[in-house]
Amino acid sequence: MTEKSWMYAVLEAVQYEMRQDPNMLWLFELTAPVASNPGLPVINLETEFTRKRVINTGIDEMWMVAATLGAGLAGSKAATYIPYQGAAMPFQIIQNHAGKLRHMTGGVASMPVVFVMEMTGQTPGFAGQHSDYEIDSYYMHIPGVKTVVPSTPYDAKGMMASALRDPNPVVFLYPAGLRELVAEVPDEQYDVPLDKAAVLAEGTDLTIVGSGAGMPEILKAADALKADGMSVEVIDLRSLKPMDTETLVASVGKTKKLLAVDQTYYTLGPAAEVVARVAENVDGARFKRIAFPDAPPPASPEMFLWMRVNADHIANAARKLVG
Amino acid sequence: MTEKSWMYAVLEAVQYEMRQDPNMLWLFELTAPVASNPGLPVINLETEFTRKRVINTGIDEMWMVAATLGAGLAGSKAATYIPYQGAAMPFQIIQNHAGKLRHMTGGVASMPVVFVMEMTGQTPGFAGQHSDYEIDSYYMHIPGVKTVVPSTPYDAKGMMASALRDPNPVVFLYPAGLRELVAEVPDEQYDVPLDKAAVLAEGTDLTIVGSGAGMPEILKAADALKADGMSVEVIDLRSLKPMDTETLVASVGKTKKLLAVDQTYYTLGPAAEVVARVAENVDGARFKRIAFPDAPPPASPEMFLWMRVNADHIANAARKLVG
Amino acid sequence: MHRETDTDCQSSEPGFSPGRRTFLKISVLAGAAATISSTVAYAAGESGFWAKDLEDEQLVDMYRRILRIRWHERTMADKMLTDPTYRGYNHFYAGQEAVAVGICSALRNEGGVEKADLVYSTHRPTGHAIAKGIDLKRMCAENDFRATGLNNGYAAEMHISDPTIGFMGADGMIGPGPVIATGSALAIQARGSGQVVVNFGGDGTYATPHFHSALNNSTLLKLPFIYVIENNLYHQYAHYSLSVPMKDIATAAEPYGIPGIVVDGQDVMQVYNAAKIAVDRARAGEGPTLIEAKTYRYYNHWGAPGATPGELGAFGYDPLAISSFRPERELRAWMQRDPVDISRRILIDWGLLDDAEADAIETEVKAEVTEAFAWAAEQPLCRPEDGLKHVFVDGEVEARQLA
Amino acid sequence: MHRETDTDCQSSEPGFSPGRRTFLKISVLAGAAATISSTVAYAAGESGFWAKDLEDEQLVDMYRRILRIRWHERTMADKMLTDPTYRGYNHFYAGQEAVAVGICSALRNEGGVEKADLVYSTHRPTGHAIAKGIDLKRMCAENDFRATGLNNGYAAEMHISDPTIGFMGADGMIGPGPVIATGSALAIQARGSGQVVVNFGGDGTYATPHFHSALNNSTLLKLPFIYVIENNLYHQYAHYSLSVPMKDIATAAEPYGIPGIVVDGQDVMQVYNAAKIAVDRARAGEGPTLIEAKTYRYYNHWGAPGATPGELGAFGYDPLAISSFRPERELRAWMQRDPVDISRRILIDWGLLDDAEADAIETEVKAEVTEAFAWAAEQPLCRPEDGLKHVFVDGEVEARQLA
Ligand SMILES: Cc1ncc(C[n+]2csc(CCOP(=O)(O)OP(=O)(O)O)c2C)c(N)n1
Ligand SMILES: Cc1ncc(C[n+]2csc(CCOP(=O)(O)OP(=O)(O)O)c2C)c(N)n1
Ligand SMILES: [Mg+2]
Ligand SMILES: [Mg+2]
Repeated sequence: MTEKSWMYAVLEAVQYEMRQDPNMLWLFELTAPVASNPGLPVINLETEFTRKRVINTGIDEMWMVAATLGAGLAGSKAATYIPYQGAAMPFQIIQNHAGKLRHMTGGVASMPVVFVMEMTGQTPGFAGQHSDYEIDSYYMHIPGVKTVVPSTPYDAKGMMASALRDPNPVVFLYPAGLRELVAEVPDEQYDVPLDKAAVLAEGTDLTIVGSGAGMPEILKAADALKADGMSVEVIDLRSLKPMDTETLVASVGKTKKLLAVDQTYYTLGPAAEVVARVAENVDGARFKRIAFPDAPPPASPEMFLWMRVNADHIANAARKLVG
Repeated sequence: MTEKSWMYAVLEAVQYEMRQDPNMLWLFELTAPVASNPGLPVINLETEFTRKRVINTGIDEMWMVAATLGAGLAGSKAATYIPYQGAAMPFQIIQNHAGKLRHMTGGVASMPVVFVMEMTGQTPGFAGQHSDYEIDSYYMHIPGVKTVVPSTPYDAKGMMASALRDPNPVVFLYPAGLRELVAEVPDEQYDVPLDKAAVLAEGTDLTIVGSGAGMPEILKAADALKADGMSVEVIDLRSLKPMDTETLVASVGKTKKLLAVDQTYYTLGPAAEVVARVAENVDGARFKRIAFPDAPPPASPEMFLWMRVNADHIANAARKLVG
Repeated sequence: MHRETDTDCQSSEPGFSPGRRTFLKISVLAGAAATISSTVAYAAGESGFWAKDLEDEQLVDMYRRILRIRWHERTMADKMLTDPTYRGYNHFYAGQEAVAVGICSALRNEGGVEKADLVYSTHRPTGHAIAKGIDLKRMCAENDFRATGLNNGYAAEMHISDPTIGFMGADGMIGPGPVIATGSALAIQARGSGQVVVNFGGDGTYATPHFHSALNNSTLLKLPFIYVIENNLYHQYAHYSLSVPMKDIATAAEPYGIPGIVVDGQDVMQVYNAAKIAVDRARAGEGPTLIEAKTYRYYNHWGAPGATPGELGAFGYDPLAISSFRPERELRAWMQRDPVDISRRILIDWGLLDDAEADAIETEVKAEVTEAFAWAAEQPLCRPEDGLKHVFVDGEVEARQLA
Repeated sequence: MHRETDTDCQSSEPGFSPGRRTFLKISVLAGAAATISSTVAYAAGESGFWAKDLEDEQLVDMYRRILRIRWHERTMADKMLTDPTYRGYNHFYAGQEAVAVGICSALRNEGGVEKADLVYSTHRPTGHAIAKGIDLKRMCAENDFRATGLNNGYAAEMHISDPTIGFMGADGMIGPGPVIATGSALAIQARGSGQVVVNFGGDGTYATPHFHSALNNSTLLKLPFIYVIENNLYHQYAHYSLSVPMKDIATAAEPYGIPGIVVDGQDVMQVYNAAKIAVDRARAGEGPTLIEAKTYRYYNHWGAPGATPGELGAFGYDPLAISSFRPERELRAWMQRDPVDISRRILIDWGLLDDAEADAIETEVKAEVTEAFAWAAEQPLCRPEDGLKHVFVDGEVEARQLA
């Protein structure tokens, strides 16, 4: 057990699997699979496994994903890291091929592949294409791929291990805003399931549900609300698809109040699915959603920071819902 | 006022706008812009407006959409008809460019463009890529484009006219399963708004909400339920984005029961947004969703027809919800 | 944009096939492919005529597979035209048989995805599948939506696949297939398993953005990848000149610095020869090859509209074809260089078969095909609830259409 | 895959620029572009040396615009390095100025999207924007996130645009820009407005699937489209040989049957000449041209890491560059053929300016740039709520972050 950055923890999981499986491939574009961490050996997949297995490509994310899929179909485990700028380029390959091939072939196609899709760090100042946080919605509607989004270094490593061991295609959403988070992470390989939400805090007055890059602000808001005397249950979805309905329903069955939070745009963000699933299963509850407005992120930090959901927005919404 | 097929009615709207605007372009791939209707002149945009303005391309839907957008940016109105097989190919162009450019340029980019996105006819036997009905979800999350899906020849013509006159990019979803519907359609050009749901039947016991290719089965189910003595309100969303919350909330405020129906997969289909919006605004209501399972459509008609939502499924769900 | 109808293949003498020895001489002198196009630098003839080295048995088997495809086509067309209870369909391949068989004859067709050479097919897959050695009965059952079909009734024609023979499957989308195929080649290169990946694609695939991606990345990484373009002059209802600015798509290989071979797609020996050159190159680690086979399909784009039961080809216009018709004379001219006739004449000419033996093979194949369709028709239909399976490796998804 | 560092441009004598007359003779004899590469068929010299026909005023203006870009760069770099309160950023263009200015000098830069020639830019846009004639003050304000900026603070550097001068905007994505640009060319062709569309793209754009799409469709439709590849040898942190299998990207034009011109991107007159040929061809309805300008950027990919205040270029390694470093000597060798020096020497050599006049222009430009940054810094910041505007032409969207 050592303090590790998210980045390092994830690459540890990848390195372990690549050592186990001499055929496994890693495809990247600009983000070299290199990480260092105080007190630990530098991980450099490119030098350790050579350019035969670690492939640096041109700017063609469609190819990266298609090639990863093709490697899987040929019986080799493969994963690719798509930088956020290219995160929608391979959409059709995942939607129409990775997501459908197993079913369309009656179970015959094998696809032990992981698509690591970086999401922007939502850094102020970069605008539109470089500050959005929207691909969670697009990828979670696709049947036949598992779409997950960890929010802690521990989950990131464990879910990467699980994803690489899963025989199904996994879209592993990777919020760039979290990659410098540091936490205690075990040195050995371990699994975190790809279909279970995590209850991060238990409470009875209100359930707050979010995912990925939204979690740090939710936890901050929960602290503020607790200080106010509110008993808040906090759930991190972790897996967007399949979504863990049971955990959500059990929680709101108890609190009768659900605040669902998205970093992406309001309309048809993951929070819509959260609210809908609970509304179908819990009678007499009250619901609220907050999210980024249905607008692209503007460059100006003044505009952007006002629009992006933060701990104050969350705490205010919670107070309105409970009060 | 004449009986017209959906296909003919839509091309009438396009023909009218192309006659008004000598710069307007139409780009197509395999579906030639030709339609005939008993008692009416054949419409053939290609011969009427020549290959200068009506462009037949190779298999490159990404180009078709990007070129349409580029024409708009250069100040020419343009529209393209993307066949369902290619409906996800241009996704990134709509998501990252058409949807963001206006905002990213501080209002400077002009985009009087329409992307007609055909959806499959959900014909049994074709499987996966040729039977799915899923792009409504992908396209409705994008900010900065209006995403609409008519369900009648009348609305199809009126919404096409509105879309072509709208200075914003419009994703006009075109369910191939409806293109042979026939109904009374005015000969002159008229507008149907791009942001209003339609209440197709009024009732007090239950609200059923759907869209596009789902509407005919919903109407059939509503008839069966009425015959049972149930008072059913039926709403056709028509516009997925912006979604007409007001109409939905007013209806469920009255009926206190909402059945939301999707042709696409359950997880994060438009029905999730419908339920979530209503749940946020109407207390004490009851909710149900039915949809295609989270599985690609299989080829076998036996499997496929059982999975696709039909009038029986809808009526059964309504009875459970009300009973 | 050139718009003349391409008639090069037709200008050769119909069905002409010189004796084995003469043939060898011609191909060595002029290059087998060079009779088709002189613009392409890398003519098959440069490397000798490899078909001569095949075992007699293999050569006869090529003929048999061509016939198997042809009779599968004709039987299917007749069923679609005459049996209203038959629900299967096909994107017919008749006319192009020599391409699939010539290519697959240069491949390893056994051992699963880890040993066999891998073939990626298109929306027009049954010819490729048969050439690769698919189980005909189970394919017929699949195309008839049967639970015991090759893919349990989930796939039907446009998605059939059988990785055990390296047939990686049909794909209903135009564009992505070749790019996915390069990924298999990448895996093969990394693990050193010595396999080769072949992607079949129509002339329609040239215009897709994916075309560049497949060629560029396979070139940069020197992958064991062969892109076979079957240029049958039309993509759906449009002549290829509407989407291709050059006469020979093979010339698109030039800037990448990889060979682009134009080959007569009606002559299975010439196709084999081109394939052999590309396969040897790929296995030697020298990288990809683009092969363009000039060919023609005898039916319309999809199904059998315009065809007559018992007759080969669809001469009636396809009612769906609004903007671009295939002229009947063009079709008839191509049929004069029929791949079945050509392969039969070569084998007779080379002294491997006599007319009676060739006829006997045809009779056998017909019976085999008839039996496959009959077997398929008796197979059980799918259980509706099974549609919830095979989304993921384990388990089922929920029946969300039910409340 | 060729991996040698491309040093062709450096082998010419540093800063060499012959007298006007000699120059003309050389270019006519050898082809201006042919000094760069002999592999490209379509050398600029074939068509004469057009820069000679420019008015003196225009020639001096080219020099002024090159300087304006250069001093915008240097001022910005210094601000980023020394002023912790400054929030703007840049993808620096220094070293490539002659490309933007040479190209835009052959274009119509007024009249809005319906009359001006249209330029599509990249993630590295400020040089193109200045060359096209953008309002420097308002651009500086935009890059500083000000409400009165060119795009009201919504765009910042990576999305600046001003359609009134035909500057269609920067684009943060690599790939789609050129394809969108062909659509503008299509609209222009259909309405007969005689404009030309230029797309700037880096060597990194070659590997995108969109590259084929842009060239193929513009060729098929004979569009007035010019694709200018600024080959600065690197895409982000990788040498272009990692994604491009040929030495000259311009050769990729060959199979389409359109001209591919390689040009010395450090010499504004040669770039102008290539642009003039392509623009004339486009306006005459003869279709697209691919121009590859060999050039180099003096700073790292983004921002000013490795740079020193007051000094041109970033010689320190970029800490973000893990896999591919730009060797310091490579950079220094390119700086010996600096586009500012070359253009200045040409004008002095041609007798249009003397040293004092050239210095005076530089002083003026510096003052203009300083003033633009100062003006920008005084502009109001954006109102948060305005972020809800401009999603659609009318109205605002709802503030969904608030309950
Ligand atoms: C992305 C995409 N766009 C459109 C289609 C519709 N489509 C199916 S087959 C076809 C033509 C293919 O032509 P070609 O590649 O020449 O193959 P051929 O049919 O001639 O064998 C088209 C356009 C598709 N399947 N996928
Ligand atoms: C689709 C996409 N993938 C990745 C990136 C990240 N990215 C930004 S600039 C760049 C390199 C571009 O190189 P080049 O085209 O040569 O232009 P240069 O930076 O040299 O001017 C990359 C990979 C991006 N912006 N878009
Ligand atoms: Mg074809
Ligand atoms: Mg570059």
